[in-house]
Amino acid sequence: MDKIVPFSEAGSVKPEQAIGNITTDSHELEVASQWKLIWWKFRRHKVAMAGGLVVLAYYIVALFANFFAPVHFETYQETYVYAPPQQLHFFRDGQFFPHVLGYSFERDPESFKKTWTINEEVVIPVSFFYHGEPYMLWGLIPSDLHLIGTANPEAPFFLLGADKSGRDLFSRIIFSSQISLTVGLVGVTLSLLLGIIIGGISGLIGGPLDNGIQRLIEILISIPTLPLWLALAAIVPLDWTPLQVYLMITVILSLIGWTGLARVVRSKFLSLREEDFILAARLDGVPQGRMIFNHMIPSFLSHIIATVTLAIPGMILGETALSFLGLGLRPPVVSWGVMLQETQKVVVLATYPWLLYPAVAIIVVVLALNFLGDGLRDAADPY
Amino acid sequence: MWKYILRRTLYMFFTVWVITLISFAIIQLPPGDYVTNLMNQMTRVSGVTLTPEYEAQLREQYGLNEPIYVQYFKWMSNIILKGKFGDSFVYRPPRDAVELIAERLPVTFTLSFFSLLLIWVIALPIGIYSAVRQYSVGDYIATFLGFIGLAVPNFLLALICMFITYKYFGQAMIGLFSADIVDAPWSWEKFVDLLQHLWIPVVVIGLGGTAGLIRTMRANLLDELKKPYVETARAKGLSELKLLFKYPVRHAMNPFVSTIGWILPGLVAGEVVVAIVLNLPTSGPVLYDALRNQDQFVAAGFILVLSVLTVIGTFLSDILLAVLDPRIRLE
Amino acid sequence: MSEKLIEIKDLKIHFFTDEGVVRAVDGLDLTIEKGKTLCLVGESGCGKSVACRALLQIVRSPGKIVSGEILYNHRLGNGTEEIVDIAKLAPTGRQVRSIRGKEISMIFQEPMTSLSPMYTVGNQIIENIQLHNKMPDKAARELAISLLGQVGIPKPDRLVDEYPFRLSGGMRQRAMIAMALSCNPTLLIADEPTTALDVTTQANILDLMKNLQAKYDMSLLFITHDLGVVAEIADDVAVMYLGKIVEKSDVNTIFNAPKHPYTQALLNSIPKITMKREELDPIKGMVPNPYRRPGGCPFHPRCPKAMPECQTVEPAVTKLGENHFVQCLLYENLPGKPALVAENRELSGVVND
Amino acid sequence: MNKFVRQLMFVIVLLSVVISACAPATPTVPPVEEEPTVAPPPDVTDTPAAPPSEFSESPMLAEKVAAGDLPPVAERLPENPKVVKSLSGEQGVYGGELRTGFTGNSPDWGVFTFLNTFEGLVLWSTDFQTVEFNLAESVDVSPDAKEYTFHLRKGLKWSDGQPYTADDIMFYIEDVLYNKELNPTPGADWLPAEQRDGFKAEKIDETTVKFVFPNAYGTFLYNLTAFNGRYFAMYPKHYLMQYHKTYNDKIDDLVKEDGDVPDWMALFHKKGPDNWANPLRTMDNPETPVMYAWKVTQPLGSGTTIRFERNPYYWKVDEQGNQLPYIDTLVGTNYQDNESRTLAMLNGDLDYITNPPPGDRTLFYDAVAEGKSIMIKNPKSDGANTASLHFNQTFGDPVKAEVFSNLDFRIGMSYAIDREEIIEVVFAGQGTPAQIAPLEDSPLYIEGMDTQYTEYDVAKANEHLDKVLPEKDANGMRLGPDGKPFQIIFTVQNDLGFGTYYVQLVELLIGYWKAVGVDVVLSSQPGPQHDENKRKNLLEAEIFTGEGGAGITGILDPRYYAPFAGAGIWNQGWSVWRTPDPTGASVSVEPPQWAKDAYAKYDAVTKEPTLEGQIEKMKIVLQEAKERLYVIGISRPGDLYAVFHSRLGGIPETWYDGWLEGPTKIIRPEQWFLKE
Repeated sequence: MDKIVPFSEAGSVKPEQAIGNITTDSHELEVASQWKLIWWKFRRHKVAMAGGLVVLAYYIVALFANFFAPVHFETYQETYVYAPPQQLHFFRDGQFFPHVLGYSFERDPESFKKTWTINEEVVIPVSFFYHGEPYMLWGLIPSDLHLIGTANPEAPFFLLGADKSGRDLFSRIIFSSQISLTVGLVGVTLSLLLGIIIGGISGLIGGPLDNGIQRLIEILISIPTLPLWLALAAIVPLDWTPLQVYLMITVILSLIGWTGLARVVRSKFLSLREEDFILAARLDGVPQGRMIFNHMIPSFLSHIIATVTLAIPGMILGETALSFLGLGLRPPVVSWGVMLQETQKVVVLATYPWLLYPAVAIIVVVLALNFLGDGLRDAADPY
Repeated sequence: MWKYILRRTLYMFFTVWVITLISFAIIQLPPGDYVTNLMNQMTRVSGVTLTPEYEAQLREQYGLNEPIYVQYFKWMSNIILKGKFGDSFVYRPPRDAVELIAERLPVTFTLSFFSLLLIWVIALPIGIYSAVRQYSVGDYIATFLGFIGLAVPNFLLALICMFITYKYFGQAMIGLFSADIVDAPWSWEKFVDLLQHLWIPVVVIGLGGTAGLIRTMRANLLDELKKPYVETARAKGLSELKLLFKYPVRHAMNPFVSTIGWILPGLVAGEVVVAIVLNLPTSGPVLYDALRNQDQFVAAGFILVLSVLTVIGTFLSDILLAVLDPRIRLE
Repeated sequence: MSEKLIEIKDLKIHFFTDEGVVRAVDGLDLTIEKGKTLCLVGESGCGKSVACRALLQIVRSPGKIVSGEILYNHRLGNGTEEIVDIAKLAPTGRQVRSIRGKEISMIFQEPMTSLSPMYTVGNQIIENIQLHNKMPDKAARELAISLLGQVGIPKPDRLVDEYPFRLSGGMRQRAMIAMALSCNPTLLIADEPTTALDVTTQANILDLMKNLQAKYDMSLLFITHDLGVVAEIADDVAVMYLGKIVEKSDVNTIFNAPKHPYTQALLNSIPKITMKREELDPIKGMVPNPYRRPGGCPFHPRCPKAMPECQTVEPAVTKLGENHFVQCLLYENLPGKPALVAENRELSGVVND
Repeated sequence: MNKFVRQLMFVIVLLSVVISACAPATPTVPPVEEEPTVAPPPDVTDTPAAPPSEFSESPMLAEKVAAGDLPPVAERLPENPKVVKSLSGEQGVYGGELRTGFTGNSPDWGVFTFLNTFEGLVLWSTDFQTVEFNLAESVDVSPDAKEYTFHLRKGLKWSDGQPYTADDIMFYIEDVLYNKELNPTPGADWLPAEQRDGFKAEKIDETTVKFVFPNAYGTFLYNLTAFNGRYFAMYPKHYLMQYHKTYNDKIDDLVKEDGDVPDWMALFHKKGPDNWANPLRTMDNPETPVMYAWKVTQPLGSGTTIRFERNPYYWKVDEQGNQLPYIDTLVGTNYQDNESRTLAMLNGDLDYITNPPPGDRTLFYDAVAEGKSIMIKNPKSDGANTASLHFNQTFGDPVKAEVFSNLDFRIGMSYAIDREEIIEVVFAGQGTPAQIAPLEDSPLYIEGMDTQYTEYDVAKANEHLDKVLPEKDANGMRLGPDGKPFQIIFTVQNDLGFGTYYVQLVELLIGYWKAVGVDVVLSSQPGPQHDENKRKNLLEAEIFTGEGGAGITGILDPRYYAPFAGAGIWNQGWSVWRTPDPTGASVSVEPPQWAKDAYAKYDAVTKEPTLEGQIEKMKIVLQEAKERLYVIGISRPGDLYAVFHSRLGGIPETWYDGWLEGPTKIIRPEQWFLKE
């Protein structure tokens, strides 16, 4: 459950990774902007680069979900409940003609089990950039353009199969990314701010205040999160949508999730306090607040970014774990966690294995984010 | 040093006290109480409902009709004076919360221990390797393998493992003991049996934990590797391996030491999901059930115990760190 | 002239980074003579640290020795000597490791961080001792204590069990020296050992090193950018700029009759009692970007006496006198001196490119 | 077996019951074993059970008898032991252990409540058509249905060998039910509120007790047939009196001794069954003597298994006079999660599990196909419907309450539903569209009640809805009478053991209702949260079960046929008004006159002494229910499935499955056996 708490891994974020000792000998590099250096360093982590691209792709898909998804996630076809994935054929008798084949099922009278038979005759043409189901992009721009799909709404088009209500898994996975990739960000951001501010104050002012904050952190980290989730999940107002509920909980959790980062920031500040440019700023009588934001934060902004990148996969996985316990998002909201809830059954593994595709989506993005985060952190402090 | 320990101890007591407040509050947060749940449980299986009289009566019987602060006070005084954490409503005959928890702890510890072992065995070498050979193909492959475990939702991993054992080995690995031996007193056979069942949960929990450790180790080590003392040691003519382990690795270990204390509570909380899927008789599910059933003394007691474990753990690892790191010890 | 301990020939060390190749050391020729003290002088970034690390084969990646030789007169047990080319030895190989810390040892700039805070001073010295010669712990400890005594650490028998961070900078540096001496090496490399210390400590450390050098009869390669220190300690001086030796001679020549404009500039940049303050002029400009090193004579952008051809022609080594070499077009092809150039060429075996 | 035959059988059965019921003078429900007035269902052996003369017992017990630890079987059995026919026609054999699994740490509700409890005075016949005698061997009912005189079997014994007599029943009624300390307000599910005051029980002799009710109580016997009838064999006086203040004046010493309990009531509850909440304390205290077939030897406690052993004094035999049960021991294993239980069952680690999830059906059939040792039977649901859709007519917001109370609204909402599609998507094509109404083969069946408003007709839907919610906004969504946007929050409990498909179903409903301009949002809540909101009357609409289908279940569980009969939220506030909540936690709403009248009509049913009369009166109630369409139904349940290990014997081909029958109990676990 720890995974939910943003920055739970912040302890592992390490500064000072010099860029091979040439920089230490070179004046010119000191002139080069910090960001340029980070970029240079980052480029060396090939897998991180790849990860970055994957993550980018995910967010783009999420942003234009309506376009990438063949149909809306609520669209269902009652005759294709638990329909297995269709294979996408590109050629037919020699020439390029993307299509899928129609299929139909026999239901066993006793076990109610469906056996699907592909009908070679029924050829369903698949078109790219075609005009299908209309939608409002971001609730603003009316459009009906879809990347891939079949123009005929009656015909089955289930690249990744259909779920228990005959809804297209592929489309649902795409729409899920909208929630799964964003819902935790609020919490992450919040605990980020809290972590920096509180940690900063603690590190800058020190003394009894610092001591108090340390106690507070000690208390907060010793409270297991599972009970909190259970308690919070139960007390929300009835008329809240599942999304609001989940958001509320993540926010509240972020109120205790900042401790990890706060510790890092604090120690960072303690060391920074001694450094010349801060002293200088002090002597010039720069007010605390401005000092934090103009002088100190930039000096380690880079790890904060890395930390956030590493907090996101935690949040994605947290969402699935909570859905498993029935505490996370709930239908009709569609998220990867909600989709995986369907797969927690032996019968699914045995009979409808394609329902596991959301897991693949998760694994890929979590890996990508982790490598991205690692790369960023490696690049974080080139000096 | 002693002054330091004394101060820390005082803080510790304060922290624990605050935590008792919090944990009791958490239990009271959700609407309804154990009785509401009991009825709901009946409704769920049977559709039968309780008459209000019986509820009132039950509440009285369980002392749930008193105001919360009274309940808290009673709870605390029982803990302090009698060492009783309050009886469970759910488990019958009524058992003291801590007994229940304690009962499950040996298995939990065994599980945690082996998982931890696996985590370290996998993570440390990978971490060290990928730091020393930064940006090499090996680095990428190693870290990739290390992260896989993190990326797969653990309940799914657990379910899949279980299903595979059923599908391909004919026997699903469920629980931690074979049915025939589960009630037997601890014996060598039982232990062996345990080991045979243990691997799935250990792998599932372990793989989840490696990534974090790899990352920490890698980062810390990268950090240490360019410290001047490494160069000094190299200039002495030390062999690379010897050098690596005597200096940078040794230094890089310190951050772990400071987290050892949290590992157990962390695992107990983290293991809940896996334990539920794999049906493990560990303490995680006890906590989960207690919370679901609003079995308040068990739940509160559990949160308290976990938190206290964490606090003590933190305390111990700070001391340990002080022992290991002269800089802290001597300044 | 006295016998060579180490002869570096046309040493090239390049750093291969994604941003391009940095030629940190670019055709270095240098000779270290037995029992003498050679000072390697230059602004930071000129590659002197890299060069001296090459002597131990501990140049950090992405740095690589791309060409050149480091011929080391390796004294064998039977008193005879053999010449090994350190540049050719595998960086992690057994042979170079047997030289490190035993025959050639090194002390570093940062006494604060050059010793591990995790182990006692004694532990780290004893490690060095036992690494290179079989010695029971007891004896090794005794030796360590005596060494600490020799480097002037008070109550060595107690400090041997102290942790480095409990010692002052000076003490730490002394400990470092003790460690470096523990296998009485033939060459001690000191990479700016005093820069991080306050002036008085500096002086003490320098004296100490001078004495010890005499006592142990070892050569001393002393890297610094502080000409004051040089005057203090050096027999010979080599001035380095952007990976090349621009001028080399004995300490007096360098201070009294510097030839190379860079050397002159360096000397002018340090205050002298005799000078009025306005005469003091620092070198104009900065060390150029290592990725964009100037063609011709690398110093010409900053050179007060620069001539047009400096931008294109790379100067060769010119011998101006016994043990005085300079690399500058001003002194090349002087009327009536072609022979000298030629002679000195094969003498120092420079191959210009 | 052929469905038609079954229905035919039922009619015969019914007639016979009716005839016997309306016989003049003191009508007695015919003692079934002696001369069965009920034609036995074809899948049960036809031989009438002549009470066997000599008896045999399990080898396990025979040893003990030989060793002298136990009296011979003949002495342990009553004079007239209850004869149980084999339900599968096979002859049972002794021995073995039945392994079963349950989820959560709730062995009672998980499985054993059904497998091994509530031995009542009477119980349902295995075909769920008539009442069979159990602890009692006969009963006399007064014509006004106020007096019931039970004649117990002679020589019944508790599991410790002590006699079970009228005293035990009196102990329960006088010293437990009517003991002010143990039960501040005497209430039990067999004793309706209006019968409490003035109820009397009286011991005629050792084996005869007489119950006298203040008001006519014609459905009393049916109430005793299942779970509700459990009390009368739950309180062994000879054991419990030591923990009862009335009988032990030194009780306070015991309380101190125990240490854990505050007072004698708590001690009493700890030693014996305490109340509804966990009636099965007999599973927690091995000391407590029981009348059940098996007796707990190792309580679950905080462990993971619970074990039972056969009751040597169990008072039932098979037709050959073999003392039941056949199976020697039971073991129940606790599973955290349904999936691991399912796997264990597939593994063959278990012999029986209750309520396998509908979704796992294919899994088990596949296992059978793969030759795993699984046996699947198909019980019939006694339910009237797969689900009931409630709109809370007592809701706090007057605007919504008004709309929900409007018949046209409910009719419109019903027309809007594409039931055929739901059946295809959610119920794998099983079942037919229907409202909640008694099944066709039930004596309570009312023409048209099941089919009204079930066709999918958007036009009709709009027509009716327009009468209630004429105004629409720009997007064609209907506005409330107050002109404000009209949104219904539809609640679903997401942790119900049975309604696993509710969320999916409601997701579809929301789509249909949107199509007719009604804005409905889904709020899925865990049980506890739901219950709390329910008592606070905060739920607008929800989905729940569809009871009241088979036989006369409509009479016994009229929750969807008569107002304020509890369960379900369509009449939430009214139910509370009828049975007030002493804690005051629940919100009560005064019902309108018609509702009060409607309930009075139902009361009349229970007062009828004869089944015939009850059915007649109930039809009036149902007629009104039909007109008022209290709740909306979806479809008739398809056939269920139950899984057993194939080594299990004594399992019939089919049976009626439902709460009222006492699930599992109706297929007589005591006559299950393990084949070699």
